[in-house]
Amino acid sequence: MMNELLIKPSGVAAAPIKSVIGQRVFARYSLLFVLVLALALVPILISNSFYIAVANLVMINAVVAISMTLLLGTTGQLSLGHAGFFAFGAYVSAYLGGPQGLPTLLALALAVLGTAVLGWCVARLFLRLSGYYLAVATLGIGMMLSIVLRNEQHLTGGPDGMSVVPFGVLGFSLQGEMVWYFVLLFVLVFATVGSYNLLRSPAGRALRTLHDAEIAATSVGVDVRGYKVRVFVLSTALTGLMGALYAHYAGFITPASASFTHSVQFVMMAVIGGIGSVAGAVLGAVIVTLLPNLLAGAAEYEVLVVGLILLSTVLLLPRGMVPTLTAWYRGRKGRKAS
Amino acid sequence: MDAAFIQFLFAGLTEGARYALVALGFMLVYNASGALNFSQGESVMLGGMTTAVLMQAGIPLLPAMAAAIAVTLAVALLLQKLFSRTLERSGLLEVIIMTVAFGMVVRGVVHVFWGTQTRSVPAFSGNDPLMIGGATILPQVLWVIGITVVILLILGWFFRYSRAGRGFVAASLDPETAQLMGINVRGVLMLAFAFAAALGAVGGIVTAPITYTYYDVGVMVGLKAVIAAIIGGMGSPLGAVLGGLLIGLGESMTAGYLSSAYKDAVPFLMITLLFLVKPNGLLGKAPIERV
Amino acid sequence: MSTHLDVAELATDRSVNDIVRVQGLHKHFGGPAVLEDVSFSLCAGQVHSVIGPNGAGKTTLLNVLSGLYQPSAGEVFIAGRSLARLPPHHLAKLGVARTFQNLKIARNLTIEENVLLGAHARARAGIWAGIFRPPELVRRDSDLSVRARELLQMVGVEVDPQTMPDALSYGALKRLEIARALMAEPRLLLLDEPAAGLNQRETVEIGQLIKRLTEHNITVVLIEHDMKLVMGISDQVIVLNYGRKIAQGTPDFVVRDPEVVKAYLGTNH
Amino acid sequence: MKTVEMSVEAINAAGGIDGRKVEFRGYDDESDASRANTLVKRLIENDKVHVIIGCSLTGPTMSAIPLVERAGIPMVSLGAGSAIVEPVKKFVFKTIHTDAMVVSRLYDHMLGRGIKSIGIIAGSDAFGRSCLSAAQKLAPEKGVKILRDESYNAKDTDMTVQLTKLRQEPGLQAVLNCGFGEPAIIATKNYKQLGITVPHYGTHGLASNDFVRLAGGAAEDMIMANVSLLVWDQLPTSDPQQPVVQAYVKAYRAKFNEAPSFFAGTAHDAFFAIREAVRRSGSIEPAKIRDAIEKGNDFVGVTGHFRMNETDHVGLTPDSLRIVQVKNGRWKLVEKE
Repeated sequence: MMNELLIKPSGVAAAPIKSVIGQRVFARYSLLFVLVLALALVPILISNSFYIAVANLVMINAVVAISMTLLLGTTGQLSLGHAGFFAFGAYVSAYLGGPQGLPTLLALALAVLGTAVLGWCVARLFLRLSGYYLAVATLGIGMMLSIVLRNEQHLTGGPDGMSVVPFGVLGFSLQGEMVWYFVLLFVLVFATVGSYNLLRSPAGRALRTLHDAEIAATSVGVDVRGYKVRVFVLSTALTGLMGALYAHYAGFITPASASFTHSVQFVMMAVIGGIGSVAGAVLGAVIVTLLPNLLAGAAEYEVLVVGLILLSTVLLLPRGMVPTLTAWYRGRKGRKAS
Repeated sequence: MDAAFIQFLFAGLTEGARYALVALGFMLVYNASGALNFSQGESVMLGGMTTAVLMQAGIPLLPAMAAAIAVTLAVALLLQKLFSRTLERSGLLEVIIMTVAFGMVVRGVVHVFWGTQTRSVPAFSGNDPLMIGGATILPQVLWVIGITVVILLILGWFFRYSRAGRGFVAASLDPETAQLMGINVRGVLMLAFAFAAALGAVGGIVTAPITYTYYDVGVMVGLKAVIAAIIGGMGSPLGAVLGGLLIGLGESMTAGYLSSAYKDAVPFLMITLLFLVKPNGLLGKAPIERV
Repeated sequence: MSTHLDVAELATDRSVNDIVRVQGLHKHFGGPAVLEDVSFSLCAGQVHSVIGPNGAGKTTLLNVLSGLYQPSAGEVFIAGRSLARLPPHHLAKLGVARTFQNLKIARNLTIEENVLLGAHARARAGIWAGIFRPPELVRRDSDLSVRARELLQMVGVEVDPQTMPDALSYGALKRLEIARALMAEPRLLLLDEPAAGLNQRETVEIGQLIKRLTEHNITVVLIEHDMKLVMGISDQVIVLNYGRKIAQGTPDFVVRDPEVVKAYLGTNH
Repeated sequence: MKTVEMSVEAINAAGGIDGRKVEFRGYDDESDASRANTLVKRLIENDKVHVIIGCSLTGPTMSAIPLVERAGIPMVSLGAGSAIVEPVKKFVFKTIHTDAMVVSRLYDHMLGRGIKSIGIIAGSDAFGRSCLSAAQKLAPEKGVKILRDESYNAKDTDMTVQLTKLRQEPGLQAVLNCGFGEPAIIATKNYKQLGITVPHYGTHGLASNDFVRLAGGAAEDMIMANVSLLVWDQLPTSDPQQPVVQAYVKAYRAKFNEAPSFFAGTAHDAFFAIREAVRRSGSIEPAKIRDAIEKGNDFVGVTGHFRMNETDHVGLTPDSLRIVQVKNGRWKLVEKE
């Protein structure tokens, strides 16, 4: 109605706009397709299964980093307790699949559900807090979880940790780095495409607005609190899923997985690569996961090096690596064109 | 009061004093900038570690202390530069991350140069316990409590009566007006960082004979102190002290009468419960929401 | 598309003539009252300006009308619906859209996305839909994006919509906000100082734009300091002074009101 | 790690094991279980090692066990926890007494002195928990009564509260400290500070020279069970371990100019066990090394006399633990009671 009334519809202008969008989408997906194909070939080309193991860790961390990006990069909520949710998913799945003898697929599903419910409770209780308060509240939740994990020995094996049964689907047990590589690659691709879609969807626009224009969002009908709760639950559930997968993959978990340091690592992954950028989260996960392995011979430098990288990212590339590089690349292309 | 209770009380006060000193540091920086310095706990570590290292090299207590405070101050002033820059260019979120990273760098440097081993600082006046109400107390505990009280009195006097202190309060209440009135707001932030660092360093030094010191001693203290500051109502000096003492006492009483295994959960449980009933802390004021 | 049709029907239905009804509105923030016993009705499809000296409570009134503030006392009806205990984000569903005096633009969204945000209520904005991106969402979103570009052209923002809003001038950002509000297809549009910071030519253009909106049954509530603009395009003017309504009527009528001259124009001369 | 490096150098200098040079890859797991898990993967898959020494703590060892079992690489752990070898895992060995042995030895010493009712203060970390549960399991067998157990966390700085509660227990005759590191030192200090007079027992986790130095006078009179390494100069010449220990300490001192910790001693024995196994089997195939470690290993190490078999992957007995006591800031061997 308004279309016709307010201005004359410019049919000529409308058509090219659509096709431009179509082209761009195609270009993006084809790039992704090539990338996935290349990644799928990696284990065939590399026979050293230690590298595959590192790749698996990277992928697990990358998905958690993406879940962090969904939170931090959209609504700007900082969680310093994501390791708690990771460990919660891990332990629930380990406990239900191990001592309780549930099928691991069911255990995994319940673990994700449980983490989502926990995330929902935390969100309902604390999301009205903003800034530091949310960070400290999540920190508190994470800390308490890790203390409980350490002390409830009969459930969690205490500080020694507990071993976890291998993941089985339809009588087929997932074991070996190679099998896990493909499982995790699938999860990573799904998470990447899903969050990429989400971020540029109407819901994603609403979420990203909450970072610095909450009131504008409210005025156009965005249920600010509802979206914050939903994205928090989504993020925690995804983290819980990765925790559960990690537990079955590694075959062993300890309360250290819920530690504050681990939470900070997740934040770092999301920040170094670029707050709000899915590709940045993946890059951040790669860096943060590989560093300790590169420094394995000189572990005493690790805290320093990791700290320096994070510090210089925040100071020198405040938007993170990927967005800064993209902007630089675009700028160069722009200059060349003109 | 039975002897055990007094014993728990002193244990709680000693821990609480340390949390309170660091919480004050959080609060000073928050008041001057509206942002939190998550590496505040490292000043405790730096103070204690530097003193311990210097004393092991044969330097007497007082010069070692002075040098330790100087080192901590120097690090804090460097941090302040980065802090202001991040706050101006980016935002609160980036400041949190920057200070966490800065803390890692400080820990990392200490780790590389001084290693991970535990170090000790000798007690100021011997290790022979005193008997108080049937409880046995180390003289160092009295030093900790005494020095904390003295520091609090000095701070109280400074903010209430000295010119610089009043300027500080004015600037934290209303930075723009204060600037118009000729108060150097940047200087105020520097002062806040200096005070915060000195408080942490002193806290680290006086408690080192009791708690020992090692490269990551500051992490837990920092986390608990930020909780203390929030419990007290961020921005209120009295609240920070109160929060620190409450956490210290809460921990020791929980260990004494409930479960020592769950003692560490106390501050986190306290803050979670507090957030549910009084999100602005005990002595904090609710911000007025304006569009 | 159902809301779209509803709006169209309601807007042509002349029985709902008073789109806004305010009764005995009080608002205070713990201190002295910012608004005191304000009552008025606004006729649909007209431009209504709210004027008054600084601190008269104009923006507070706008915040109450857009549901961001709850009244301390009194009632507000929009299209016959009371706003009491209505969450602020529901106002958009009633057809209320607004702009802000000190811009509220999402800096991490592109210009186009900022405008698209206005259509939040009409878009498929569920989280799951966002993740799985069904073809229907894609189709609807690309329709919306065509519309967003048209609106940008209409308000005169003529840079690449894919760029970030940082690139825009202050005046262009103001117009971007108007485009965002129009994207919501409102029947009540609240504009908070749209001409502030604009040059002479831009102000005239904005005036023409606002006037054109009423031709399509959009009711405009305008807060503005530019008297020439207000007098030129308003059908009705409400004058506030120290939180009280001191006059309401046509521009000509209001200007002649002695109390208005004393309280408002008098202080200016 | 230094010990292993030293032994590797010595062996290679002497022409290797049967002419095979030993290559060594060492990583620091920072006592973190998931880190250990990755590093062990790296050792197995990337560095293609034939045998692994470590990890030095129970938690990290436990996290690595599924990996070595799957890969069939023998691992000789230096972790104290009983869980490592109970139940026996095919490829997992260790060259350090289990905490159960240490506790059992201490219980014997207590009973010898007429102590039947004790209190325990334990760290909430893996070491403390494992030690505590061993103590709880053994108590009824030995006829010792645990009146109360208290715990402390890794970053705790004050244990007077926990110790006060132990002191209040009527009939308390001794306190066993199941912990290591800073908190255990603080607990020891607090113990003296509170003026608790009943004997204070510690496990091998505390038996190091650093501990005595850091605890200052507070460690005086504390009784522990530990390997002979600490009192290497006090061993009687009749003792079969005496020459082994002396040779090791002297070599270590000469190289690093410091006294070896008991951890270093266990690493020495682990290396020795592997060296012997390779020599006897004449093979570097992991499976063969494993079999050789399990069968026929019978040697006197720094830690004790090892005799491993199918059901015992430690091969030590409590006998090789010495009761030592801190006297005038030095470790003193307590004669057999």
